[in-house]
Amino acid sequence: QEVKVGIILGFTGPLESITPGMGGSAELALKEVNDSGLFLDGQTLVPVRADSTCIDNAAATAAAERLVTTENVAAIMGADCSGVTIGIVNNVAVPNGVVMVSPSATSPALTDIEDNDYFFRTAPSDARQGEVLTEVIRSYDIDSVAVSYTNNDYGKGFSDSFVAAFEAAGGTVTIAAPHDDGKGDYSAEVGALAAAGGDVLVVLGYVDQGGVGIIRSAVDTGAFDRFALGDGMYGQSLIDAMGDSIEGTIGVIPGAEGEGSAKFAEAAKAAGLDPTSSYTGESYDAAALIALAMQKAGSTDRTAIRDAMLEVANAPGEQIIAADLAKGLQILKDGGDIDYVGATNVELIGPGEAAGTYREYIIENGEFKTVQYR
Amino acid sequence: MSNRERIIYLYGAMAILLVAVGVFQSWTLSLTILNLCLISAIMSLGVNMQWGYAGLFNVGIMGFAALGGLAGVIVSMPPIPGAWSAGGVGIGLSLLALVGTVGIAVFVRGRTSGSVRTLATLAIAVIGYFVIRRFFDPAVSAIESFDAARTGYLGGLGMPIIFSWLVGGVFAAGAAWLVGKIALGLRADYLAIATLGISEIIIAFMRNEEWLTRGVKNVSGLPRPVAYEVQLQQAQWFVDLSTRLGIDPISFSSIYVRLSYALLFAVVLIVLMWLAEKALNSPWGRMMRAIRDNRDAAEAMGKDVTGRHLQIFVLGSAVVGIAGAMLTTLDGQFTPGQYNPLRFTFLIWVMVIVGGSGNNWGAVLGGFLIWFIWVEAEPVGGWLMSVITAGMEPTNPVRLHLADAAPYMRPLLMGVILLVVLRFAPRGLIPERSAMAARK
Amino acid sequence: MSFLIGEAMTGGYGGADILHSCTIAVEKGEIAVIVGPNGAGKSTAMKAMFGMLSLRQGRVMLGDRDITALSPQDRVKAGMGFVPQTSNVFVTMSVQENLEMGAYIRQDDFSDTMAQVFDLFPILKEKRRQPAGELSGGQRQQVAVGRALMTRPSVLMLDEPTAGVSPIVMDELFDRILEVAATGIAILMVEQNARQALAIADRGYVLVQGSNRFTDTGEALLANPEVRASFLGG
Amino acid sequence: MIRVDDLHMHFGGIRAVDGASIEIAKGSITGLIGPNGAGKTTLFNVIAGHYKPSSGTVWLGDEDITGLTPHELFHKGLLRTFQIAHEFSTLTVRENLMMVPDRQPGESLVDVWLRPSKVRAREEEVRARADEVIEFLEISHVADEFAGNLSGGQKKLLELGRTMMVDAKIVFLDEVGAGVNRTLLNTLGDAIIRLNKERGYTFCMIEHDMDFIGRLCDPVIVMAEGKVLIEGSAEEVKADEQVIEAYLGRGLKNRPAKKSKGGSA
Amino acid sequence: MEGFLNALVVFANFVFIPGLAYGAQLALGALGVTLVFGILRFSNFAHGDLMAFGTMITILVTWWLIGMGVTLGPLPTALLALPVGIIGAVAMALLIDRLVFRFYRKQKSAGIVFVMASVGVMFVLNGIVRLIIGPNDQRFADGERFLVTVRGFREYTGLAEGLAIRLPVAITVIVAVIVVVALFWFLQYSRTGKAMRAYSDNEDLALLSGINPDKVVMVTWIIAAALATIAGVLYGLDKSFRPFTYFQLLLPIFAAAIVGGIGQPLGAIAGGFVVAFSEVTLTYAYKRVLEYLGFQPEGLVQLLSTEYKFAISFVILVLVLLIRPTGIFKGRVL
Ligand SMILES: Nc1ncnc2c1ncn2[C@@H]1O[C@H](COP(=O)(O)OP(=O)(O)OP(=O)(O)O)[C@@H](O)[C@H]1O
Ligand SMILES: Nc1ncnc2c1ncn2[C@@H]1O[C@H](COP(=O)(O)OP(=O)(O)OP(=O)(O)O)[C@@H](O)[C@H]1O
Ligand SMILES: [Mg+2]
Ligand SMILES: [Mg+2]
Repeated sequence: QEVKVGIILGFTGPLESITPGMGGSAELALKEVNDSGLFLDGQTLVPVRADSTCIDNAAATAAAERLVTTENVAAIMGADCSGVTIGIVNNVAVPNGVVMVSPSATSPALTDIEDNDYFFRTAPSDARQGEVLTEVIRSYDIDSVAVSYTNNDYGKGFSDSFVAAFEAAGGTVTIAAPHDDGKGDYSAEVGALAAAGGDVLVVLGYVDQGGVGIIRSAVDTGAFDRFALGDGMYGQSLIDAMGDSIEGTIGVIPGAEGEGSAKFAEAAKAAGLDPTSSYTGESYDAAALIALAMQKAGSTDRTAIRDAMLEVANAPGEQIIAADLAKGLQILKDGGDIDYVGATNVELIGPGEAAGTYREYIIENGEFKTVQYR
Repeated sequence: MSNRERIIYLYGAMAILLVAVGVFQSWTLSLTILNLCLISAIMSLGVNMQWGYAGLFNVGIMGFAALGGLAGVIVSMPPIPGAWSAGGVGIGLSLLALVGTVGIAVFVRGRTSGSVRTLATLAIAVIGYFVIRRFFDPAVSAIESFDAARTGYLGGLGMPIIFSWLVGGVFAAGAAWLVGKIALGLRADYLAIATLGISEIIIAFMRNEEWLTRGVKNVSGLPRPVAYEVQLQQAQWFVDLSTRLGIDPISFSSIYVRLSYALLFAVVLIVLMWLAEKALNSPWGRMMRAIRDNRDAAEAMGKDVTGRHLQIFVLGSAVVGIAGAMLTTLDGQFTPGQYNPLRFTFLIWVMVIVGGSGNNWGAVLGGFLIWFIWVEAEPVGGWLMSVITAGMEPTNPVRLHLADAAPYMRPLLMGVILLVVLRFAPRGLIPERSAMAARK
Repeated sequence: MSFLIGEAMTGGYGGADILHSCTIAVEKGEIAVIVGPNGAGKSTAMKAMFGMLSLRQGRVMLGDRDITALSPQDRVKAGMGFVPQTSNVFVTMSVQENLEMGAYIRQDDFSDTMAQVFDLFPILKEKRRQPAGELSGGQRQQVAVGRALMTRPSVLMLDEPTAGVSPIVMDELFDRILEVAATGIAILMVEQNARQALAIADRGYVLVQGSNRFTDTGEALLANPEVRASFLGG
Repeated sequence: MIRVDDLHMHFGGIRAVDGASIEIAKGSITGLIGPNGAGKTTLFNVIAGHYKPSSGTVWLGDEDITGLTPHELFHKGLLRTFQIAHEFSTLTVRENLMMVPDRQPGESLVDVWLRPSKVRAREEEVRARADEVIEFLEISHVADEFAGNLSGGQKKLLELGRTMMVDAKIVFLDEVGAGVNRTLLNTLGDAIIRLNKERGYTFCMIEHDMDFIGRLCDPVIVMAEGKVLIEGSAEEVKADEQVIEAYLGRGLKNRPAKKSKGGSA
Repeated sequence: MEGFLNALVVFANFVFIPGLAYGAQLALGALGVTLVFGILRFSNFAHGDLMAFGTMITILVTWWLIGMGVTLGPLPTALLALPVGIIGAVAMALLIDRLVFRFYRKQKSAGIVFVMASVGVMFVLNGIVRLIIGPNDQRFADGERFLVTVRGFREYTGLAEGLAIRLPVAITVIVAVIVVVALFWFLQYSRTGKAMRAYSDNEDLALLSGINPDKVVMVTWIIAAALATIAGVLYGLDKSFRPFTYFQLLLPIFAAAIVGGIGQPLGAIAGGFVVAFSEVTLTYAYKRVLEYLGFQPEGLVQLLSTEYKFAISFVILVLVLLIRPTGIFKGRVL
């Protein structure tokens, strides 16, 4: 029979333009599981979407409540923005004992939240990424940068960790100023950044939100011609938008050595999704993890899912990459053990935390070139 | 249909809606919605005081609600000793400096006059500004850098969060008094822009003054005025109770928690409602409506229009502030990012007008109904979409497109319902009494 | 069969009826005056004849055409002009623009008419550029009448045109109204300066609580002691 | 009682009041007449605190009341009516009157919430008084109608009625007569005289109906172009050439053509 | 001298031109709002989404045109598609009026009821636009992007600092000016324009003057919708099209309309620039400019951090209104 999985993301509101991709990827994973026919002796997973609005706690809680108590989902993939995620964890997931796997909530506050181990996330927390990005930028021996981050907990936390790391590494940050997503005009921000100066502009935002607005404005006014980007800024749409004016831009995204991400990219493209849009990989992994955990637990009991989570996500066991879920399901079916790597090289270090490796890229003649993995 | 009948029927209908949700979806959901309905009702009651009674055009509701929310943090969170020792002194000094500046300014203004006065005031202000910054900036950076990832702010007073409801009201009232002093007694659009501005400023402040509010990093884990589900689930008496009632402890625990919230909120609403009704139907209310109808005449008939405007503006905002604090309490966290005009200003306005401005019962009903729609529009919209696409075969591109677009049925539906209600009750569901009703 | 006639008009503003089978008529070139206590329904009767509230019974005839169903702006096109009792000027528009609006339906060149209005009310010429909202009460009244004259109507309906105008202006106004009437225009007006009005009226109506109490020539009504006592202030 | 010294009120270029000085004796009924646009209403508005004068001072007794707000003046017993009726349209006629009296306990929320009995008691008195006024103005049948729905004249009556709700020292009436039925106007005249004689109100009234002025007012002040033209008894004023020229006129030029068409009685 | 020129260029490039661009964009939006308010007497919250709607149609047509291989050379193809977009928006506006607002006009409802109805319309358009084109970023700008590029400017002048002028900005500014003058003239002097003002002043009296209210309303919506589309398209050409952003534009647009004097075409322009420039100038860090002028500031010399830009623009508005309570140009009461 059917097993429902909740997918709660901000389908309306400030992040509405990236959530369809995320939802799609998650459903892609579920579909893959269903098609394999191996899932819990022939049961099928049914995604149920709900709108977190990204900012309206009250509405998000109500939506989640609906998923859990009305739709009776076995687990939830989501939510996206940390604020609503925390709200849902506290008021819905934990009280009702439902596993929640967020693909994009990166706030440190989620690390030590009272979650009875029901909360997980596939997006690594920002602390690590700050260091990696520092390494990358320093490796081009650039020692003075200006930082523009999206004005929410993701951007803020990221910028904090980056600035700390970068200065520790002996570089100077001329200015670290926030930008609000979805605003009409960013000339004021860019004006300030330009005045502060710096060899490159580090943009820690979202590729189809304010981040790209900042870059466009910076390029137009000739304020900066070189950029370094955080994970949120990775995406084909960036190149489409800016063309060759951002040649030589460097950046990092969570991503694994090996073909995991590539495989996911193929699968996503095949399903008509843009694999490079923000958090698609993480979303796929989040959903996949849920399915695998069920398989491991051999049931759709909410608590059982929780307990199986870490085992399927981490070593020991056979490594399972994206678009290869059938294999994982099979192994689990035969009582084997797996270590899910997925699209973004997931590693859950204790509930609520994810460690990950990062892919360093540079934009050369209009496409992302992988430099190395860190 | 007389207003009394309307009240009975419409409130009855509203109750039925909520029960229906309980029956067809789930009781926890129904109660979750109810709690927000209660809070929204209080907000729209506050706005109704300003618009319905006195015709004050306040589009800064968001700001006052946010101030209430801030009170939640300041009252209930435990203080952060580290942060205090890092920058407490500095903040204290800068506050002193502020008070001092104002004090001196007032003193000087008292002694001087004319251009000298303005110049002196200006000079003092400028000097004061730098003195304050002198203490303020280092203190702030010290506080914000103290364990930035986890705290990085001063924390609160560690008192029960219930108190924050009162404090929230006071905060909002204070802000309202300030705005009123500047903006009231002038044109309607002037007040509109001023309130809009002040609310934007308040939000900007909360998003960026991390030393106080933790800014966009949000403050989560506010203490609750009621029990935690998880504890209940472990408490023996509770498990027994639920077994006796024959409900499984888990869902019963959430029902129990939400019920206790509902109780608290309902009490507040009832008290406010009683006060509001008494006020509106008294000579005071009569005077307010007179002022609303014709300022000049009211002024000529000896009513201190500006003073009264200030009074009602402060009162209404205080009520909104209380609601704001209650909302933060319910969320269990304070997220400055969530305050946006659509949700916290215009939606409230819709509640007031759809419910029936000038009529407390109407405003409250509006709060209930509109919030209900706001939440239920999503599942219904999705359902509609599935109905629409049901006919097409699964591979049909149109169907696929529409399936992805399902979330956008929500605003669509919200709008349509709103328009329909307004269409059939142009003066609001429970309008202000008509001439006929006035006849005794 | 009069030129403009409201026959047995019955109706109100949605609530209770204000008019009770009340009949008002005026001939081409004639001046008809309606008098009566406050709240008698005079203005209501005027509005009714101008199609600004719907009648439950009765009909309105212009010439020998039934115009009961016509909308106000169509009645304007049919040659009726109306000066309401209250809010009868465009306060945000200049005096001149107010007059131009009066001539809105006229396609021909109306500068001569405007000139006539200006020499009827010299003060308006002075204040042509000033927003009507800034005018004094009496000046507004003059603008209102001027606006109606601009339409060059075949029937001119005036609701208390002389309320608040100084005696001299009132006289000139009545003079002018006589001239206008002499050119064959039918004139129907409500007046509280009843004696002066009836003095120039060919026909007078006394309305009380929405129904005709007296109908007679101007002089006759002025002569009638009962009318004098209870409606014209002795 | 009221003294106005060399008052100027300018709106941009327009000199609405241009150096007017008048004196209103205690206990008098002073008439104020003049051509349209002479500055009468503006003068009222300045005295009643609606405009700040460009220059000049207004004295109440020997107190300088220039630039006080209307409600402060109200407390000093100075009332006024509006030429263009300012009713409270969503209040009933009765409520329009009942809201007037000053310092009603019911206007303080504390009393409303804590001392309802006190409030109720005062309400009764006020209501009683309101009903008297309504009776007197012959508008009982619309007492519970929204003031917005009144007829033009009824609104003017309401304007006057509001001033009768309190014991005023001095009342400024701006063309209460305009649009009021003459018979009723005479009754109003009687009332004004009675208030003046019995309660000792001082009145200052703008009117264009000379008979009415003649009956009530002494002295009569004539304004023109923002200045005081002359002042004197009604007869003197009526006889004055300037006044006739500027204001009264000489009656109709063309006599109505006598036609012997007559309606039926 | 050189230093001074550089300072000037920096200022122009980072403050003046951006301010000008944003200001003109806001102004065009504010024009529509102010017109609807001036004539129909309510603040139309659906304006932002009407902009989005008109722009959406223009975009679809643009894509089709490009698909057919039709372009305008250096100019963006969207300008070709614009008329279609306008027609679409006008049709939509008239439809909405017919279905929604007309009813309240007949009812003589209070202004606030219209406002709330417009909020309802806003939600609906919101949904429709996303249903059709989705919530994502859409770019439809082709042709030249720059009139003057930074590099080009440097090479030409040999100054250290560069200056960029974008083609869409130039178009926007020009269009804004033309439209305002035209609209002002139309309302002030044309017969229909006067009729519209008369209608907004006193509806009943307008009837008595033989003015046809339906025509007035129709004309108003036609102009408003056209303006909305033009504003939306020009904005989208310069930045990019995303429904949510268009909704977000609503607040600054309203601010501009009010501060300029609601109901005043010229005011809309003035208001737009006040808002834009207060945002940019107050949050700009003047370090570079001062350095070129020979000072050595140690800080960034930034009056306010950019977080406060939106808020501060409102403070400015309040200040302006304190000095001129009726707005820069004498507007009417909301
Ligand atoms: N707010 C204003 N702005 C500009 N001019 C004004 C204003 N109010 C009045 N005026 C001008 O001042 C002059 C005097 O106006 P006022 O209303 O005092 O006349 P009045 O004596 O009352 O005339 P009436 O007998 O017709 O009421 C008029 O010419 C009028 O146009
Ligand atoms: N808009 C309205 N709605 C309801 N009732 C109204 C409305 N306008 C007038 N009335 C009522 O209709 C009656 C007649 O009003 P109308 O204006 O015709 O009187 P009138 O004869 O013109 O008196 P006046 O001489 O004072 O102008 C009055 O009792 C009034 O209360
Ligand atoms: Mg009348
Ligand atoms: Mg006057």
